Amino acid sequence: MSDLWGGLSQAFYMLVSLDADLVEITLRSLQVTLTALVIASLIALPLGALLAVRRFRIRRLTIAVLNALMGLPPVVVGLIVYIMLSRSGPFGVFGLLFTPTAMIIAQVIIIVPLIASIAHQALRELWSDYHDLLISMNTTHAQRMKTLLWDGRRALLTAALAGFGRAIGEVGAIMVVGGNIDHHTRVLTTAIALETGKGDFALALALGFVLIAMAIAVNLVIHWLTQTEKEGRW
Amino acid sequence: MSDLWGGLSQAFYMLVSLDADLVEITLRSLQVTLTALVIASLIALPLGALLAVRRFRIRRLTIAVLNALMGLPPVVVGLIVYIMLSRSGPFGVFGLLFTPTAMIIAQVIIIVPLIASIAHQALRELWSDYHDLLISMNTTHAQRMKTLLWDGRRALLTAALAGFGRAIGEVGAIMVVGGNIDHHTRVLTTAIALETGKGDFALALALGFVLIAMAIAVNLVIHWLTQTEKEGRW
Amino acid sequence: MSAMFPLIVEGAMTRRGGKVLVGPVDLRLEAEGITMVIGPNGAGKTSLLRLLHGIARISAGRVTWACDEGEARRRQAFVFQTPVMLRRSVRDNLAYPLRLTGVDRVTARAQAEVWAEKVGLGDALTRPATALSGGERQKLALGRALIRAPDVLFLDEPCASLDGRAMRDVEAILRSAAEAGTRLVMSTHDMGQARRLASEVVFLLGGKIHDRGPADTFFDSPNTAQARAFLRGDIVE
Amino acid sequence: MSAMFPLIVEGAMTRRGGKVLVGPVDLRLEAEGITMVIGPNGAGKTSLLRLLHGIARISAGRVTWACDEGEARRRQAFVFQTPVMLRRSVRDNLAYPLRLTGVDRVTARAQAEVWAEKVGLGDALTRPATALSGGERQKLALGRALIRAPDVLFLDEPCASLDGRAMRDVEAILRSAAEAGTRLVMSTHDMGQARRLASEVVFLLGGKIHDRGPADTFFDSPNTAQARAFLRGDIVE
Amino acid sequence: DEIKMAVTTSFHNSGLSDVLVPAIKRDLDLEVQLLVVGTGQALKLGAAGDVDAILVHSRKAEERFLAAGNGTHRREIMYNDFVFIGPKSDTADAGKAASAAEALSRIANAKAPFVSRGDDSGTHKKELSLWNVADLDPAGFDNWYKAVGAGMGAALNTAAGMNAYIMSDRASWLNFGNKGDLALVYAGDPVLFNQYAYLPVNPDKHAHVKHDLALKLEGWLVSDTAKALINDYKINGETLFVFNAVQ
Ligand SMILES: Nc1ncnc2c1ncn2[C@@H]1O[C@H](COP(=O)(O)OP(=O)(O)OP(=O)(O)O)[C@@H](O)[C@H]1O
Ligand SMILES: Nc1ncnc2c1ncn2[C@@H]1O[C@H](COP(=O)(O)OP(=O)(O)OP(=O)(O)O)[C@@H](O)[C@H]1O
Ligand SMILES: [Mg+2]
Ligand SMILES: [Mg+2]
Ligand SMILES: O=S(=O)([O-])[O-]
Repeated sequence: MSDLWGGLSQAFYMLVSLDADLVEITLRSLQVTLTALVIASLIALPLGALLAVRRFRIRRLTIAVLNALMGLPPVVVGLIVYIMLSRSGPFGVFGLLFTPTAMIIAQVIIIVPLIASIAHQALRELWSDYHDLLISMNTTHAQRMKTLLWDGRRALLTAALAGFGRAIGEVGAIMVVGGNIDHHTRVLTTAIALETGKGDFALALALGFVLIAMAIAVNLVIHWLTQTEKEGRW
Repeated sequence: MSDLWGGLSQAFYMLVSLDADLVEITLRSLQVTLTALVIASLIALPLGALLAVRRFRIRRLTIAVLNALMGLPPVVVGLIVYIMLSRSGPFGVFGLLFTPTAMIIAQVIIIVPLIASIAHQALRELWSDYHDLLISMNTTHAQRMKTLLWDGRRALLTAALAGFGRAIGEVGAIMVVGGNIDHHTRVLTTAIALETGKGDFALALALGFVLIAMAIAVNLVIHWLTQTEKEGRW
Repeated sequence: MSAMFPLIVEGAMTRRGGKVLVGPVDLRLEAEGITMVIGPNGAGKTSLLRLLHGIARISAGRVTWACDEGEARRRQAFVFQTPVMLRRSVRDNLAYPLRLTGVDRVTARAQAEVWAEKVGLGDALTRPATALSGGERQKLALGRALIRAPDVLFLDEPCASLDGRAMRDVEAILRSAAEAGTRLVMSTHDMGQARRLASEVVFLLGGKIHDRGPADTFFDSPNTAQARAFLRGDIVE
Repeated sequence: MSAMFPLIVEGAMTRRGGKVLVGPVDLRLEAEGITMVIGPNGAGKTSLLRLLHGIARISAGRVTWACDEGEARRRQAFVFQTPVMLRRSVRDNLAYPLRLTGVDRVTARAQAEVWAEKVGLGDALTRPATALSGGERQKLALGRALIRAPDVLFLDEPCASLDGRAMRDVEAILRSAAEAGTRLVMSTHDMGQARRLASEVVFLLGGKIHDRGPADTFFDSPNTAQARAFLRGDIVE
Repeated sequence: DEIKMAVTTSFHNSGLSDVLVPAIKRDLDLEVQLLVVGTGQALKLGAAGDVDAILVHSRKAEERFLAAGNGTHRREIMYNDFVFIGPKSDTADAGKAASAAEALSRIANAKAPFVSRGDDSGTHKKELSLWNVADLDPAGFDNWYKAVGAGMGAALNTAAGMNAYIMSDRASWLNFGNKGDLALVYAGDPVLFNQYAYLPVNPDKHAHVKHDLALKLEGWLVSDTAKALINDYKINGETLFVFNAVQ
């Protein structure tokens, strides 16, 4: 138990003293995850909308696979990305392994299915509202998707936030592809794993609390900015 | 790249030959995760419904926190559960550390926020449909929640499946609290991490593919059983 | 059962996003009769009914029943302008209010079948309610509101999508309910229906009660120029 | 622009979950006039309109326009029995169909304001459409359907929730649209309205066309006992 | 019966545990449950009483562990040695060095990529002490020195991915599957000696620990059976561990 209190006070102390290492890895965490989030959203949100509006044949299969891929084991993603980016792999020439870029790639792969799944579920309801009208107006698929994405933007925020949470807390994949190299690819979660291995649980927890506090702060700011929970729904 | 093909063929081979070790850890994975899923659903689904129907004061904060907790770093959860269950921790006397029970506890903590968040989002739409009617009928809070949970059961399935995916692919927490003890607490993901550490990528990937295949199979079976994507929505 | 009436409304008002939907309203409703709320689109009929029923947040003033509030709430029912269909079968929709009060499933279903017959949905029992046609939905909503035999029933344009026959049947049901002591407060755009059913009229304009009186007087010699214009289907200023 | 008519319907049918909603229907619609689809609740009016408009899946038979299908689809509009409100402002709802065809935002908004005025929503422009009253929604849906000046307009009980004045205005709009060459196909339960507007009547019963003819003939001397009973508001067997 | 023992990643990755554990089961009817963790974490688990014994290779840390009263005693079991792994081409010519410290100097001079465990493990501490001998301070190194903060396997994976030098224990290296273009470039300096020790957790501090079983296991670990198994454990014909317990 003392580790728990030790962790809390250490977290507090590091935060108020703006510990340089902490600031560095926190900013790197944010940079990697936000970049991954933007890229993943650009892929996943339209994909969710597409699945909502299109009745193609393998739609149900796609959805089930997407749901299953929400559970992609990060280590496996890490391994596959590692193999692809390693010098003997197909994309080895770009020298991306053990760079933040590699971590972004892995995170994108991990959160795309999650964001797309949640987005699809949110947009499915909206689509069942809009279905008749939009079909009647002879809209193109692109127009339907655009309309859903725009009018459903509040719900999509939840999807994106879920993706953010997943990515910022992820360690298995980015450990493999980033390598947790000090001052280079070390982020909050890999630092936590490292301190855990060292047996310095208090420091690991302190970093964990910082991570959680940051995730809560991001969520609160976004909820507050967009007033998601206000009555008028858009 | 050869590791990738090696992994695929090894996965195939282990599957058809029903490799005893593979069967054992796969079943343990399923047992731990399904138990965690049931417990987490029993907590999270009513919680999601409660957040949908109740306008208590800190509701918005609760939702933001829940969203943030979706990103609870597994290692941190693992550490906290470890500290609680450790012999020197408050629940040490139960001797739960390094048992499947400990792994279940950790997974429950990790997936409750995820399931509750997705459930809340799904039920919010339903509640905005039902709001006037249920208020008019002078229903109790419990009745409202029950109605939402029942009539929204299809959408809740997606929430539960997301939780399943998250739990089955999780490694950071169960590694810390389960200890990855052979024949005892070793599951698919911890085995993957182990093989990765040994540099046996082909075997690690093979296990990963088995895991993914299982997740997809579970999803397909459930989609098919419940016909989630059929037209009549319930 | 204690007396619910008179219902006394004092300066009550509903505001939403800065806009006053209806009010301030002062009104006193006695135990008997059918009150018909009429007025142009957007006048606030729906808002007034919701205010009286207690499902709109009251921004100012008071709505007071003679009995205590919990009891008053239990003894009312409401038929919405756009009926809400539970994602269940027609039978389960009808049985739902009974199940809420603890009636066992078998009894509730039997009752549901009786009411399905009464509102003309006898052959739709097992169909999903969300697949009903517009008129069928209104019938379902009506049956679901009446099944608990409420003492006060609010109806918001309950016959807007009904065919001639169904309208006649529903009017008969409503009339006999009123005769059996159910207090009805309803809105309609069908002046023929208003004349046939109303014992008293509340004429709304711009969210305020513009005129009010016994039905005969109101329809035969309206007090205000606006009411006259409204009844003629003219511009109401 | 090529000719859309005649519209030829041969043995067309809509089935949903095993139940025949409407059909088989054989019908030929010519270029001129206002066709009024009437019939009891659940007769299949909505289903027939959707079938003709092409948004119901056709389970059997054919619906053929004289022009090619893509063009036909572009030149139609539909006002639903329960209007669908986009989660946007009234103005953006009205502008939406124009924006779809590539009209720039400024022009589309200006047009939207013109139509808001015409349907009587001039002072609701910036309000969220989902907060409109029942009647206001119908007005919005009507404006949104007319703003692209469709050649064929389907209306499913468009005046069910309108007040007397609004109904008169809408009927005037519809009549002038018909005079300007827009082909109207609509359903209603208001036989007064049917008489005022219809040039031709299609009487549906149990999903089938039971009777059909010029409006005058149909209303003055219906061919079948069922049509007579329906017009009287009696039980239709 | 069962007993929980925390071991370091390098011990487990060597593959020796797969030989010893079944033998113990057979001989003692004792199931040894291995917790494979970092050195620090292993000591931590012992201190908290969550395991019954630990097997690590970090002498100073072990002595601190004993000094704090967390263990009853320290029993040396066996040793292996650390080796330097690097690109097959050995760009820094570390293989030509006369000592381990010189090998490191050569790498530093060439600024060839070097992966350090960076996790305070026994291996990491040994590496740091060698830099010290070479009169170099890793804190001042620039980009070529990568402190990865990971277990032996993960660090080897990273080195393989970067084609970098790395210090590993011989056993982990030989048993490692993802060798890439790496090869053993330097070994043999006596200073690379790597002693593994067994430490039963102190039952005075944690009454529930299975101290008698831990002693029983210790007895087996220093037995002739264990001696034979350890000395005979080979990969590709190479001996990995040398039994050196005082019997
Ligand atoms: N949630 C809301 N937010 C803002 N304005 C609203 C909201 N609900 C209704 N209104 C507006 O309040 C006014 C009164 O609405 P109400 O629904 O009471 O009218 P009504 O008399 O029932 O009309 P109708 O005959 O069309 O049903 C309308 O102008 C409507 O647009
Ligand atoms: N999706 C559906 N699945 C099954 N049955 C349906 C579905 N939609 C409509 N129906 C049924 O088909 C019949 C015809 O419906 P339709 O909506 O066309 O009737 P309508 O003539 O428009 O009635 P109303 O006057 O009440 O609007 C009704 O009995 C209705 O319950
Ligand atoms: Mg209304
Ligand atoms: Mg209809
Ligand atoms: O034994 S290690 O912890 O150095 O891998």
